[in-house]
Amino acid sequence: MAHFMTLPEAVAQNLNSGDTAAFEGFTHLIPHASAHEALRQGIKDLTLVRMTPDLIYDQMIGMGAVRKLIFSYAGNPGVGLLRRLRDSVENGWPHKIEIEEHSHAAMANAYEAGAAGLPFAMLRGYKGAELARVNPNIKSVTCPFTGEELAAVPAIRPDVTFIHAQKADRKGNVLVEGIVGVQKEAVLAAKRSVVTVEEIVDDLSAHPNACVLPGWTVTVICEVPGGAHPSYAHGYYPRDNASYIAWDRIAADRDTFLAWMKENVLDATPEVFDDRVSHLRSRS
Amino acid sequence: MAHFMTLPEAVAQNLNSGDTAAFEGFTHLIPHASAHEALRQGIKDLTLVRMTPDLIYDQMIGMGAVRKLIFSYAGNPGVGLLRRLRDSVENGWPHKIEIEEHSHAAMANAYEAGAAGLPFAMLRGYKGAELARVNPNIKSVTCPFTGEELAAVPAIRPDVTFIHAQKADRKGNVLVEGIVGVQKEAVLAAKRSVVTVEEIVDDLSAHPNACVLPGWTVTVICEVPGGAHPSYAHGYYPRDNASYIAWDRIAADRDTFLAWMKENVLDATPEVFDDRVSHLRSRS
Amino acid sequence: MIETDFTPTEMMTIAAARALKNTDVCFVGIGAPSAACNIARLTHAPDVTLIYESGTIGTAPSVLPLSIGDGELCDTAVTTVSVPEMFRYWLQGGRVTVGFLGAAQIDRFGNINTTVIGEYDHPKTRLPGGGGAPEIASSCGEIFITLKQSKRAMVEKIDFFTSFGHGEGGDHRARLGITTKGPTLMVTDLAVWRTDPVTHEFTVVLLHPGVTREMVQAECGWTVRFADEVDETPPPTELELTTLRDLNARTKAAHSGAHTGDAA
Amino acid sequence: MIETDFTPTEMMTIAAARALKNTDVCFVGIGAPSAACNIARLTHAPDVTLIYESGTIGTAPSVLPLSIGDGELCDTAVTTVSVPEMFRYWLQGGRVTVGFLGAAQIDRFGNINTTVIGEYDHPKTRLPGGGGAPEIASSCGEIFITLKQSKRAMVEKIDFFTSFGHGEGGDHRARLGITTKGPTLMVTDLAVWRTDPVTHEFTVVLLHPGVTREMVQAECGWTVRFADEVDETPPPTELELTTLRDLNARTKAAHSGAHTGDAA
Repeated sequence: MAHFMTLPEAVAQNLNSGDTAAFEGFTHLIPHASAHEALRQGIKDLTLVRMTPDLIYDQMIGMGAVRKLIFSYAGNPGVGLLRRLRDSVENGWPHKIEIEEHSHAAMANAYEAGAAGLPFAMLRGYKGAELARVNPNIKSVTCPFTGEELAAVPAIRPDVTFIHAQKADRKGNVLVEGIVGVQKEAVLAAKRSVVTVEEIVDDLSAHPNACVLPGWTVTVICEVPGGAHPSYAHGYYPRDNASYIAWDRIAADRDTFLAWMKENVLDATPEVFDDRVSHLRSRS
Repeated sequence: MAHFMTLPEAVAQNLNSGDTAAFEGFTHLIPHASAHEALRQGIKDLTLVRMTPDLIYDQMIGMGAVRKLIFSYAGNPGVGLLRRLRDSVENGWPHKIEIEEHSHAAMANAYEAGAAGLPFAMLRGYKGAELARVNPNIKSVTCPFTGEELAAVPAIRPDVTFIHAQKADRKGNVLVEGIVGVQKEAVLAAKRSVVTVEEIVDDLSAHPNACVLPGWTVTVICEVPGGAHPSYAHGYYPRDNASYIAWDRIAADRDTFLAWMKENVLDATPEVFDDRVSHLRSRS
Repeated sequence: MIETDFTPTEMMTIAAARALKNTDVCFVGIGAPSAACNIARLTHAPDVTLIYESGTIGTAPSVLPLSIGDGELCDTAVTTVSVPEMFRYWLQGGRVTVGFLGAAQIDRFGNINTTVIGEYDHPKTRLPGGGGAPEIASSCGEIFITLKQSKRAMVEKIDFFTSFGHGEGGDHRARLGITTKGPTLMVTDLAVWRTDPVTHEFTVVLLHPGVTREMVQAECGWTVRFADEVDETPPPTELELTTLRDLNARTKAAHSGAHTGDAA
Repeated sequence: MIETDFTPTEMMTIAAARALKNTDVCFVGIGAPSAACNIARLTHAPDVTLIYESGTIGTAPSVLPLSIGDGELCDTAVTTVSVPEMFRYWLQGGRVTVGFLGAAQIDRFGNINTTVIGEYDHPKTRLPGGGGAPEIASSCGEIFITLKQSKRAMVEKIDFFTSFGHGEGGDHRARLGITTKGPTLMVTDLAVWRTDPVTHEFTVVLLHPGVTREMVQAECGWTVRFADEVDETPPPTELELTTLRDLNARTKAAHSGAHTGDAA
């Protein structure tokens, strides 16, 4: 059964240096507050998993918290490249991270296989694609009925998954609505899970077929309003596109980056997220 | 894009003798009206696919329309066995049908693989289970990462799938709510699909993550209110349990069965279903 | 308060219900288990999570469903998922602590047959088949079984291995690479049976009030093994019995409904 | 009415939009394709189905999304599915008629690189990676590509095969067992290119108004092949141009918003 606690407590109890961790979110509901808390607690040597590493992974890589990245698309969506990731991969600053790279289809299937308790996922994928040459975790299986060869990738099973969701009820049942991404799979595939939510309510009032994680599948719930900012929480506040655009400039320079991180992450608290979305709520 | 037509037209244009057909529904939303129309049109030699063959497949088997059955649980839920199925398998009346038998997990995965365009499904299944001995379509694959052996079954790809749903809008988008079973997969896995609905509306008013089949994935929509009876349509009318209980007596005797089929199916029309649920609507 | 006036079936359902813990996640098999699971929920285990294979998770029906997909299961569930998701994420995903099964035919090692009586290709009686049972038996943390005793049901050798219990006993399960516990408990209308930790044979540990060893053997097709110490099953409490009878009465009223007769 | 005052980018977007039919189901790649796909929807193809990899199916945004997962894509969609379902049922399921991709680097056979400039292990520039592209390229009925021409983007040899077009040309695609058509169309800011049916090399079939063969060659890293008959791309109609400019204006207004500056 999910426990309710503060985000600092949740991170301290569930994320260890050296862990394989997923902070999932597909554009929507990206768990920024959780990632920032992990940085404040000085967690290091992480293997980070995510289909779409964006600002938070750029930040964690730039702060030297990451040993390895497993991913399929590393960009600032609609804006450009991830400059801290580039600096690590191209120049080794602050150190060179290890990379395991897949396609979206393979990552989505690998999470799905993790949730389904399977050791691997299969897909009709990577045909003619060169990732299969550089990633030894892309293998194949043969259909025992047709002889067709299909791609195979290991299931993703994080030590801990962090997601942000709209609501939880007092029994810890979690509702995710809108663009649901791969969050349900990322939680079900993980050994532990921390879910930050916009609010805790008496009744989820969820559609019977909505994306709901029952409380007993979740380790911890933390109420962190605004915790996805500058990503968005459908029904609460829109995406702060201007902050995504601004990030490109902040991340372009190491000193600017470090100063920004000190001011906005290291010296901040989870409570600041509520303020950061206050001007956006009216546009939701 | 889905075409709108009457159920007799839809069956005439989409179901041929010799086809592999799925009339899916997992207790909820079983497409009774479509199955009855298929019997009226004298379609024969069908390979019927379904996880839970119940009354309609019992009826189709008893009427001699079925060559082969692919299934995982053949019972009258909560009532007993399927007596027409038994009479065929045990006594060859009206003829002996061929059987391909799976577990629910395998059938659900096989539909899922069909919807996903894969040639087969894999699952951790059939361990120690004797179906693997009697069904040559249960094979295995080996995980290329862990060496674990997993069960493999061919994907299900029906020539045509029939389902019943709550609503369609005028563009043919279909909404299924409540116990959604394997209907989405059964439609997406099939070459053609016929969807009967309780009503056609201007706006589905569907939750963003509800089970919706876009109009371009469906071949035909037919408005047949009550078309699931004595199964139910969540939000429209409840399950007519008394009719399920009564079926056990009707199906127990060949002559009683044939007389019932003549009166209630062969001499009936799709329009009678609306009447059959009229007394149930108030209980919904 | 202890009741003394109850039927063997009531005792069976209540004894089975007691085996579920408040923290269990239980996959409810079709038939007999449904009553036991819901009595557990309505008495000592209000937070037990009941899952039906129709996709309903955390359901809390006020009447017992006739089918495993009645509308009330969905209306009262925490969430309702598709059937492929049910079998992939929830059952195969290893999230279910207890699978609760009935049985048409069972042997002393908890192997179950619900497929055929007689030969598979030429059956004397064609039963419904396995449904969810083959993977419930291998994927759930452990398996509880409940059925009414009879020599027809409890046999020396089952006709077909629909779902695997402990096979030939001993470490047969482990030899097949199955990592879950398999059948650990059987509750009949006469007794409570636990699996021997070594041989994995069902062993009577409790006799229901008024039941003798001879009565258990008379309704069982194999030579019954009894534990060194066999106690008496605590009789139903007033709460248990009232809860069960109320549930059965609500269920009967709900399912009898006006019979339409003209369509099935 | 025909407009004569338009930019090469506007011509590119409009020419790309024209390639989509009203009955197409289009998987919209990140970046440049989004504008073309939505202009198609807002002009001649109102019923075109646009799918974004974020899970939104049949979406109809009033402004262009900055990301492929902006909220309006969900608000206006027929349905929104999970990302695993998107890649399994919808893309791999073979339901998408056209995959519309951009490209950081492309060769004459429609092979695309969005992974690295330089060596994979020691890249000069680390690009975002493939995202959905590897399987979009193999699973969609055919592939349309749109990009602004430059010698940096259109190269003799790409640094990395992120997604496979026609490989070395000819029947290379079929030899790998890929049954879909692959790239059939490329629309740049200077020309419209079709794939040669035999060599599968991109061939200029239309030059945008005012563009010469020399201008196309000047911004292309390989020796450009021209069709036997090269026509002029019909210039934008007033409707097309107005629709595009309105869309761009709405988009700009929506994305600029008040900059918070204190959190990203």
